[in-house]
Amino acid sequence: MNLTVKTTISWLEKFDEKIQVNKDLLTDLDQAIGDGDHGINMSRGLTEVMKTLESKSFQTIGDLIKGVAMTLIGKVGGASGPLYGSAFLKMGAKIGAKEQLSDEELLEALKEGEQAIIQRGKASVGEKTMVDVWSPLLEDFSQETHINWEDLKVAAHEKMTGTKDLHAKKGRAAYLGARSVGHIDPGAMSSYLLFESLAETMMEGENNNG
Amino acid sequence: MNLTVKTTISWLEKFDEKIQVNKDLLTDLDQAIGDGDHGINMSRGLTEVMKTLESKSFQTIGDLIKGVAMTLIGKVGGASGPLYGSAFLKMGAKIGAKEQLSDEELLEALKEGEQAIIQRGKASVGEKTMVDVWSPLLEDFSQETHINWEDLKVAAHEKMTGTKDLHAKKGRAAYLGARSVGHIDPGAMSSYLLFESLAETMMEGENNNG
Amino acid sequence: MKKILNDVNAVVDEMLDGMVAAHPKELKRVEGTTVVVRADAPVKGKVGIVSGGGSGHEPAHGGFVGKGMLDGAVAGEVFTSPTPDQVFEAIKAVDGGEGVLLVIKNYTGDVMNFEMAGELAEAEGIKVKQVVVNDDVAVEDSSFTSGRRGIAGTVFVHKIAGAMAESGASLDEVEAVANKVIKNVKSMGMSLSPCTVPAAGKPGFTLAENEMEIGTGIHGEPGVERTEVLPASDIVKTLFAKVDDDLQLTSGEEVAVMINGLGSTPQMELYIMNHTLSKLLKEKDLNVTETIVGEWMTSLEMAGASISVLRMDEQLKELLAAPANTVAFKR
Amino acid sequence: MKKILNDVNAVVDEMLDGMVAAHPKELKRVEGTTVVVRADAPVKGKVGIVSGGGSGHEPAHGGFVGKGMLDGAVAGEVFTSPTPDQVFEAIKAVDGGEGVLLVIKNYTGDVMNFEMAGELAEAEGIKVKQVVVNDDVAVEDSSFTSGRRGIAGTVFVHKIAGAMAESGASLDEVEAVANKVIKNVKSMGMSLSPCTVPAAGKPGFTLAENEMEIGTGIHGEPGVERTEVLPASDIVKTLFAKVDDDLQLTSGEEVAVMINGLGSTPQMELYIMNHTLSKLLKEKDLNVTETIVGEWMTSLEMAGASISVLRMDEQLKELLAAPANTVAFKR
Ligand SMILES: Nc1ncnc2c1ncn2[C@@H]1O[C@H](COP(=O)(O)OP(=O)(O)O)[C@@H](O)[C@H]1O
Ligand SMILES: Nc1ncnc2c1ncn2[C@@H]1O[C@H](COP(=O)(O)OP(=O)(O)O)[C@@H](O)[C@H]1O
Ligand SMILES: [Mg+2]
Ligand SMILES: [Mg+2]
Ligand SMILES: [Mg+2]
Ligand SMILES: [Mg+2]
Repeated sequence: MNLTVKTTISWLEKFDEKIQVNKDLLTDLDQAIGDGDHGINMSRGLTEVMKTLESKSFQTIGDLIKGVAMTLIGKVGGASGPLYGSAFLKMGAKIGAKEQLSDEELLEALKEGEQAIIQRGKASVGEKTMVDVWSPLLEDFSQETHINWEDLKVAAHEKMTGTKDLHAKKGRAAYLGARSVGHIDPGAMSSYLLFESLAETMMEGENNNG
Repeated sequence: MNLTVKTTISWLEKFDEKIQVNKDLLTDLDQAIGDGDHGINMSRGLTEVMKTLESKSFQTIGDLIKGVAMTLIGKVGGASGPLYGSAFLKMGAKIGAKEQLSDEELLEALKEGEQAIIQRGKASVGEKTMVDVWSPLLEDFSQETHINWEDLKVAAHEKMTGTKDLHAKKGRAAYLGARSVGHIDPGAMSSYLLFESLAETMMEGENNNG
Repeated sequence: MKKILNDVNAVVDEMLDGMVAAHPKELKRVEGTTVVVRADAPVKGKVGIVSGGGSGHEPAHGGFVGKGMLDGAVAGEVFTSPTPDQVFEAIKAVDGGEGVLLVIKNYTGDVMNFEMAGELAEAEGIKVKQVVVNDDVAVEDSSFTSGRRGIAGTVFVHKIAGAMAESGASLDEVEAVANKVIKNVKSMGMSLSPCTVPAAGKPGFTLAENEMEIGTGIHGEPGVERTEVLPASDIVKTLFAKVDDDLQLTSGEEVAVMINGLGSTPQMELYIMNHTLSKLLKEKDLNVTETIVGEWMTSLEMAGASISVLRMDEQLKELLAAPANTVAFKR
Repeated sequence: MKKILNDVNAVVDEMLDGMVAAHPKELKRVEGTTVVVRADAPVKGKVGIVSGGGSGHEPAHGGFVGKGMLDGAVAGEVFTSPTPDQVFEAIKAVDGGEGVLLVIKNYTGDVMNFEMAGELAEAEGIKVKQVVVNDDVAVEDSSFTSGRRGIAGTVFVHKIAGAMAESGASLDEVEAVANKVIKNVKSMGMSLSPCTVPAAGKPGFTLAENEMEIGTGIHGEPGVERTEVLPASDIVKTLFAKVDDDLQLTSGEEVAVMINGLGSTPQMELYIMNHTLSKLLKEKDLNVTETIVGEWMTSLEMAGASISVLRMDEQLKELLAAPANTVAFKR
């Protein structure tokens, strides 16, 4: 199924829902190895994204995603604000005036987003950040022309839980040194929710369209 | 039995012991309706009194009691320091160069102490302070030439517990208004210990001397 | 009890030592005492001002020693009035020949101990006057009891009497302006949690998770009323209503206000209180000449705050704005 | 959670409102933002200095806005870096034509958000430089990680860079002296109890009644080691040893020190810490030019404290002693 403006909105709505439901979980994860605000930050940001989507209408996926980026940059703060914000900004720029995206085009856009996160945050794979969901996940699917969304969801979940065993080198958890091991990275969890939302949206779309 | 320099010292030693044993109780009572330092204040003061008694020798009861007064004034602080200090100061002045005190003379000296407390603190009977032990107790025994110390001890205990039902008008407990009712006044408790120590010292002396 | 300390019986001594070590240009300690005085004390030809009380209210009182405020501060044990001999040492150390004003907070112990010290000083030929601060409207004002407590409003007395003394005024004049402040300043506080006197080792009272106490004293004395935890705006309205009730402020008047944290209340919360307080004052058409927010008269690590309002006139405005250079209060 | 507040989502807005209402002569708020600037901003011909970060560290950073320190402070949500647009607003509001220095505490979020703001400002033709404070020696200094955190030592950067800017220095000169301070200031903290972010509603970590944490960050980030509660003297020795290890102080050197309370630690305990610290410094034959004790960079109502040591030279001495007139820090 191609991604459209409408399904992009569904994706973001689902992401918002999941963030709100998991707000306390994200906060708990961040309390364990950070400063305990990741749930609050993401919840505030997505609430604002929903307001943006309600108050404006977007003709192209690129504009929509850029609008989301600006809201995230302006409302989330912390480390995750600039990271998600930059990711969406670059994704939006890549997508441009398109009204539909094939799986391949979507993967390319997501890859742009991943690069933006790495550029902004300077973290590499294995440093226990959201990068440990984005990079290996997109790597796994980089050759696909048709994504099996169930597989992607499962893979994203694996990457997310995989951060548990890592020793943090970037972000606040790095200050904990070895004590960071044994906890899932909160940003990895919110990134998982992002990909899970996307996968579920795409699967619903496929089911509806037969 | 007449009070001598030696029995006065025994009295003070016993008082010190009781204060140290009841330090937490006094503090608890003061926490309920005051600021929670009465046990600490009295404990510090009596520890210093014991040091004074060790480091100096006194020829007369008056000098001894005055020495105690100066230590209390200089070491207790709070409301109880000036009150007990003034009481002992005036008692010492009244006793003067005597080396022995009959029960009558002792009662007279204690009466001076009571007057000093009232003069310094301006509290009357019924205002839930140490005055509610000193005044009615000395009044009860004012006609005696030979004190029954067991009776005095029992009477002092009664006066002390009697402060429980009073509504405080002086001291920190007064700020509590009606909420002060139901708690024994800490200064009444320490005053009871003072009289109890005196009574027990006198009874022991009587037993030893046949 | 969790505290950063060594020996519960040495807290006052070590605190004073650490304080004088930190501020050698500003403060010195009278040797062998619990008294700190201005490094340049006694100031010849100036009325001296001595205040103090139990410790545990820091920065009061040592933090207010310096040019334009106090000449000396006497520290008692935690929450326990200092003894007369210590107060007497302070009086002697700051007397510059023009006499000494004692600023006493109205607690039976403080009044008695400072009074006795005054008697000792007068016996040695030092002119001494005393003023007794009783700004806490939480407590009933009755001549049948010991009356109202002195709390954060005392800092206004220190500041204004200090400026008056610095201007070269006589002991009578300094006393008069101190009494003017006392008459015109009213305060009331509340607490969300108790504090622990080190030597006691346990909190002075307990409050349930949903309870607060209105009218708590600065020594952990229980307050006058216990309620559920109210929103900041209601807390401020409650405290201000009592203060205003007493001051009877009228439209167009000028006031200075203080929001004083009791120890562990973050500045964030104090400013949130002012968010409401400044509106209330505006609604009443009062002119705020100065708003002082911070921790001035604390109660160890108690959570809570008090509000003080001082009715101003031209003289008080000038004196409050006059320079002060103390460790904790600079102007 | 017991706090004096109205709406957990409005704490920053109400705080800023209450702050500006309290200090209208000193501060103004850039309308519609979480930025407070000097009442006279922008100061023509002077380099502007902007700092900020998450809220909950009061008096940092708004309390340091004023002549001789910061020109503007940006407040994020509690413990959350402010967003680039807010920082950009601050830059625009304080730029007096000579450019703006951003003083950033080294946290990934702060660095990224301030950096993005700097990019926005440069795109509009405003000269912007940034310095990143990383004084916390509790954290390993490694180029493979995000490096050390910025904590209380930041206040020295504010004060000294602020004095330099006030003197009319250029943006490069102000940047240079800020970096000199950063290179020479090291800090380390500890905590006895956690703090609660209002919107989170529960403490950031838990400590048993007999536990303390060494190396805790100012956002309630867990520290580097948990021990039983140590006496004040051992706490100070532990913290100072780590700081000294890094600074490698040698006999005869001059230092300025700061003992910073994290929120609910009474001043009494901070001075008790200095009782030991001043002795350690003397034993090492170090000359203390200034000791600053109080709450400067807090962590809401956390109990605990940090020690900062700044190696001095003539320039730093002069700039640290220069006048400053901010709400929280006056010289
Ligand atoms: N340098 C970085 N690169 C990529 N992701 C990072 C980096 N630093 C932090 N993160 C991510 O951000 C998350 C924390 O976000 P959040 O709690 O909102 O911000 P903050 O750490 O400023 O409080 C971490 O769990 C991690 O996934
Ligand atoms: N005006 C007074 N007259 C007589 N006794 C008083 C007066 N005020 C207080 N007291 C006594 O002092 C006791 C409290 O002593 P303490 O706790 O040591 O001092 P403080 O009240 O200053 O903390 C009270 O329980 C009461 O018995
Ligand atoms: Mg976080
Ligand atoms: Mg008491
Ligand atoms: Mg007391
Ligand atoms: Mg954060």
